[in-house]
Amino acid sequence: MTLSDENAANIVAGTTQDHVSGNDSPKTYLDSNELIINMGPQHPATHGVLRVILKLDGERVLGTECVIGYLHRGVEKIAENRTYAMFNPYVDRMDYVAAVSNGLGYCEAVEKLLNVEAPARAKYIRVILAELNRIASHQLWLGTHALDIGAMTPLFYTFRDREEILKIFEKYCGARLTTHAFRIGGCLYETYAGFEKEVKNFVKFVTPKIDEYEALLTGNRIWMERTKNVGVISGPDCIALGVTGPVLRASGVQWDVRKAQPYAAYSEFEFEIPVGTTGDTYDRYLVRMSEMRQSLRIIEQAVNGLPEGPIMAKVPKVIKPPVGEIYHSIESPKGELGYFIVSDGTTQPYRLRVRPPSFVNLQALDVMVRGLLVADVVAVIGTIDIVLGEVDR
Amino acid sequence: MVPISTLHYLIVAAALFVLGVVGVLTRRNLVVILMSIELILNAVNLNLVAFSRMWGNLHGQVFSIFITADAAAEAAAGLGILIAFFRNKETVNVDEIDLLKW
Amino acid sequence: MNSAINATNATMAPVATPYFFYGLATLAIVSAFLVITRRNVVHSALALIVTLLSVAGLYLMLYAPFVAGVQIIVYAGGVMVLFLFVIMLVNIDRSYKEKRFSGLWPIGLAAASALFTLFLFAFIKGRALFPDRMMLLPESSNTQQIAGLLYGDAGKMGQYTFAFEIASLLLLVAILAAVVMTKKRA
Amino acid sequence: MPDFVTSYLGSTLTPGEAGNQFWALVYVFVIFAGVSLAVMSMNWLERKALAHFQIRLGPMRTGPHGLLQPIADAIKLLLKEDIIPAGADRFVFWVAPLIGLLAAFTVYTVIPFGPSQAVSDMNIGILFMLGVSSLGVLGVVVAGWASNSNYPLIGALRSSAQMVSYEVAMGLAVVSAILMTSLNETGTGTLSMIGIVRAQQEQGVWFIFKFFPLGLIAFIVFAIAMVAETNRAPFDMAEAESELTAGYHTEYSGLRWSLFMLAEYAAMISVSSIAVTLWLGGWMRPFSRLLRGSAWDLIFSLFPAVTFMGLAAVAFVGVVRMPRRSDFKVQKIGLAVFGWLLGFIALMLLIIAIAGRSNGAAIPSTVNQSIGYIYWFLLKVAVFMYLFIWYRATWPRYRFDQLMRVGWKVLLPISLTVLVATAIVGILLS
Amino acid sequence: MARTMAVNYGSQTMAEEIKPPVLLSSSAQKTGGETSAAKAASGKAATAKNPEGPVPIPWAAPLVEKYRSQYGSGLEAQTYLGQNYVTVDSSLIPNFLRQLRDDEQFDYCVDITAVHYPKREKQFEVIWILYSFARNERLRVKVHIADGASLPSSVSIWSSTNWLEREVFDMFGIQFVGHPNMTRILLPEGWKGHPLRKDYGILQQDQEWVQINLGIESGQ
Repeated sequence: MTLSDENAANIVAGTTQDHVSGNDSPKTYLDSNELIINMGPQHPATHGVLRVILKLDGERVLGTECVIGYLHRGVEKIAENRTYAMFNPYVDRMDYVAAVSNGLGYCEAVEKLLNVEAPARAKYIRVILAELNRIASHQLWLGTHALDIGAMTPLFYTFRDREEILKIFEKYCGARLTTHAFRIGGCLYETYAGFEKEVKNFVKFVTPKIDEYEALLTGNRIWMERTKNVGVISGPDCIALGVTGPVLRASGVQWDVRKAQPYAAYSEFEFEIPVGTTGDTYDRYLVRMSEMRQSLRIIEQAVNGLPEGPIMAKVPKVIKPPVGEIYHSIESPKGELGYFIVSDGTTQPYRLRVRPPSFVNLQALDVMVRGLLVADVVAVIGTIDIVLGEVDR
Repeated sequence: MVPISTLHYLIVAAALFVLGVVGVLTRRNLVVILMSIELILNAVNLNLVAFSRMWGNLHGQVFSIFITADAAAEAAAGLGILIAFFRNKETVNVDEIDLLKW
Repeated sequence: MNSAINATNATMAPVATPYFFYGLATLAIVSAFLVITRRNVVHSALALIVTLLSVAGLYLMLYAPFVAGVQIIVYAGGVMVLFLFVIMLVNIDRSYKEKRFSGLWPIGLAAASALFTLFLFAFIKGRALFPDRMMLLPESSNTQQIAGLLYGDAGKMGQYTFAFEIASLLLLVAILAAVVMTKKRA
Repeated sequence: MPDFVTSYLGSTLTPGEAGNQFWALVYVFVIFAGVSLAVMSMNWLERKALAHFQIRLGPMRTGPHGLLQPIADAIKLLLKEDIIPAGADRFVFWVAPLIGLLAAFTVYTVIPFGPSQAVSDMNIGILFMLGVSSLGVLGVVVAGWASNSNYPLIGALRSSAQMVSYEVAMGLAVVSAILMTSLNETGTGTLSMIGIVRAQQEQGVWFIFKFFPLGLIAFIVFAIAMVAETNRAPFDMAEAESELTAGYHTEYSGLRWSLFMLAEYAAMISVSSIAVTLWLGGWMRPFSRLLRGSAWDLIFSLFPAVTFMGLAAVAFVGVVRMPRRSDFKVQKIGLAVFGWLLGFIALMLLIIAIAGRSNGAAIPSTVNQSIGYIYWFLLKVAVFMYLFIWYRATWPRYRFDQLMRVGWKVLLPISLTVLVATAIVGILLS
Repeated sequence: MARTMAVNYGSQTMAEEIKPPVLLSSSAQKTGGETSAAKAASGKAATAKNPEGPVPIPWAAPLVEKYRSQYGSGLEAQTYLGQNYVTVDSSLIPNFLRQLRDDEQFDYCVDITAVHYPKREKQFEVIWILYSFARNERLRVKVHIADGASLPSSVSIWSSTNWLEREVFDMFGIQFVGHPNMTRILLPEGWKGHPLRKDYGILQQDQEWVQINLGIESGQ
């Protein structure tokens, strides 16, 4: 569906009738011509500056077109003009609700290119922080998703508990959101005094809280009616569309980069990959809820087994990876986050490509919302869990 | 002041009736014509209730309830026809609804 | 006849009945006039609502509270909402540009005036036919008595029970008709 | 004092029935002021309660614990620019909120706060209430149309479709309660609001417990339908900001918008009053059959005073718990004054409750009784108001098609079944 | 000629090839256009000394053997740091990718991206990053194409490539023939140039925008 300028102008004005539908006879809108409605970029439920153009038959969605790029900052171009270390903070600005994961992926990719390995303790710290961040990201997702569907209260509960995670981040590295927690070769900061205790306390604190969220939503009839069989996508469809992360797992594909191609210290921990069956919005919700629990499990193991030792590998002061290229991907809260780095042997990446999970997952929106009602679009946008900073980069 | 008698009500009802008739005969918009019919039915209702008061029994009121039910049915069916017309002819103008088929 | 009214006034003392009557009657007729003259259909509908409510007021003055209640619920709350719905569904923009009245409006107006003259003539000539009296109707048991007529009382079938059932059938048919006619053709 | 003032105090008729125009006018003014005040305090209460549900504090700055927030809001709304969109139908745009407001307030004429504490007791009371409250739909439709904008129009059509659909289930639930009033010696029921409560009094049971579980089911159907009828969560399509349409009052601002809100809250109170009257025994105190005797009467007549004492205590606790800082001084004083005011009311109620016991006392016992009636009625309504807030904090929003489905395919059959069952059980028992 | 280059693209050639900064700065001097990218790159080039590191080694696997026998010299398989990639001739593209999906179970196209080497004759290297769930294995497919040349779209093979190809077009200007909607995705419709090309100057773009939209000489 392409839009002419005239159509676009109409869309901005609100609604318009689509006369491209192939009906020869002039018909009125009562007779269900296609209606084009614009959602966003200024819309409370599009989680930022996503603009979705909906093609409707009455209330039913015939098709969508996403217009993205409102938050495009040219991260990949910036990377070509910064040294490896200088670019590290920039990745935090992509998926800003899961900055730790972004940094983890980037640092590991460069380490791989440099052929160095972070020390065990650094890997454990990385795992702890990344999993904490996964919980924080899922909590933020849950709050906003529930708010989209009309449940106000979970938002406040999740933000209260996410605050505890941010406090740990703040104590660890001084920042709450864009943490810049890791460095190439390990971690810059040693854990602060009482870190382990605080993380353990957090695990104890948040476990009943997750049950609390579930008490509000899981068995709630309205919640079930709004999410069950809404936005269904099958496993093969997910794979064809490149959808990863909880969305893929909710469709019954048990695949997680942490298990399939373990990075950091994930091979040392026991955890399960929760999968759904039907691939609807409710399953995605359940998968994310149990993912939070699995993350807590990993955190507990990591904190209990946190090894002593250095936290920084031997990395030259000026990072100059040898000529070559590397693709490295991790399981971010949204899905597979990959970095493809081409080095020409200088201090700056010759080419740095980010494989953003949100961007690829958002493609599935069209498949998911076809045939649903307009109100479901909001629920489906929420359930894909996109962050526009990552979609647009 | 003159006490209000049945005749007063009858005159009001007659005025409403005639206004309804004028609406049906002169307006072109089908919606307004249907509304004018409601006016006529109301005038009749008013007559019936006034007579009911005059004779001191409730038969008139019962009849007015029947007419109200009838008016509701008429409105539902009439507006259904109107929507069907509008869907096919894109008009609610009675002057343009003059074909036996479309 | 005066005595009948006075007898009514003795038990229940409505405030200045004639003023209320004239007020409501004027309101009803003026808004009925607006119904048939307004170019904008929504304005017509609003005016019709005012007419219906004033007529409901007149029913109350005639000691027919149940009919007044039915008038408010069915007409103002139901039928008029339906009308407004339909007006909003059909595009009324065109009606602004069109002529309001049909080409035959002088004939229609003349016929209607003749009718009104006939009515007045009948009223004046037949004054004697309408006995100038007001019977006192029991207001407090109005609903019960209507129910007696409609549904029967003390095990007996009411006078209008059969008619009532027919009316409900009529409504059912109307509902079906409306649904069938407005349904999209597949 | 003139006779028309005092005669009512001892009478068992409503001012409307007795033709007492003075007291009827007094009631009209009291109800108008009272409902406006109730809406304002409801506004405050909703924000505070919702905030505490959501581990927030809610308004805290305007007055002690934000008590002056509704006043500040009212001033803000009055001073806001009154925008009429270009291309809007100015007259209809102007008149639409008034229709809603009129419908919401007219209903109060027949609400019985006590056996004689109502403007009038209409023979067709409940019919009148349902009819007039259904006029509110007109205000909604017309507001959406007059805004000359697509979203309000769609929102208005949705809201009104919702209100009209739920009216059906609501009406049928009401009919099953009315049917219960006819279960007496004469076999005639009543549509009068006061008559309905009297019937519960005579049968010695609130209709919610009548023919268990029929009365309860009818009550639940009504309780669901009334939430939908007032466009409140989880049926608040009008406020579904995260969805396509923001509702019929999208284009309204300032005073006009506040009139819609006033109408919405007034409608909430009035439908709660219907529920209380029909199923929860109206002004009757709980256990009026079980716990009888003058001792129990005394205890229950102390309830109003105790309630106000409790409120005063809460206020004083609030004063004590405020930080000991100089910048809280004004707030402390304000809250203390508020507490003393509540305490004073409590004292007055206590005096009336004690002194109004005997018939020969300076205060007629009817005053004492009417305070009891009004107190119990308002307490029951307040429970419903709290439920409205609770719903909003707990539940997600229904989708529009689901909402219609619930109305037509769930509530309507249930209420029809309950109606038929009530009739059959009633015939079998009589 | 082109084919041999592609085939010979090995360790040594790569080390030589990847010195775009030198070329860039010289070309920049030639044209007189000073792009910030070129400037930065030339500054870097002075100190750039290729550090020693692992080099790609030929990758021998049944998969490679199978397709080498089919396509012969049009296919070169290598592995670097344990990551395998296959460089193929652009003429093989839709068929080879389809075979990878259908016969080798590479059912998930992770990413498509490109790298710009302005010095080379075939300036662009387009890379498909594939993953096979069944084999738990990643594979990169590389193609070299010249500026202005186009590639067949692989949307019919993996629907995930829809937006990814659009992004490559947006950033590099590489057309994918047969794509349902080959338009810009991240940048606005009227954008000039393709930003991730090495010769794309941010400063120029910026100044042009300022001159057109604000009517001033320079935004700097």
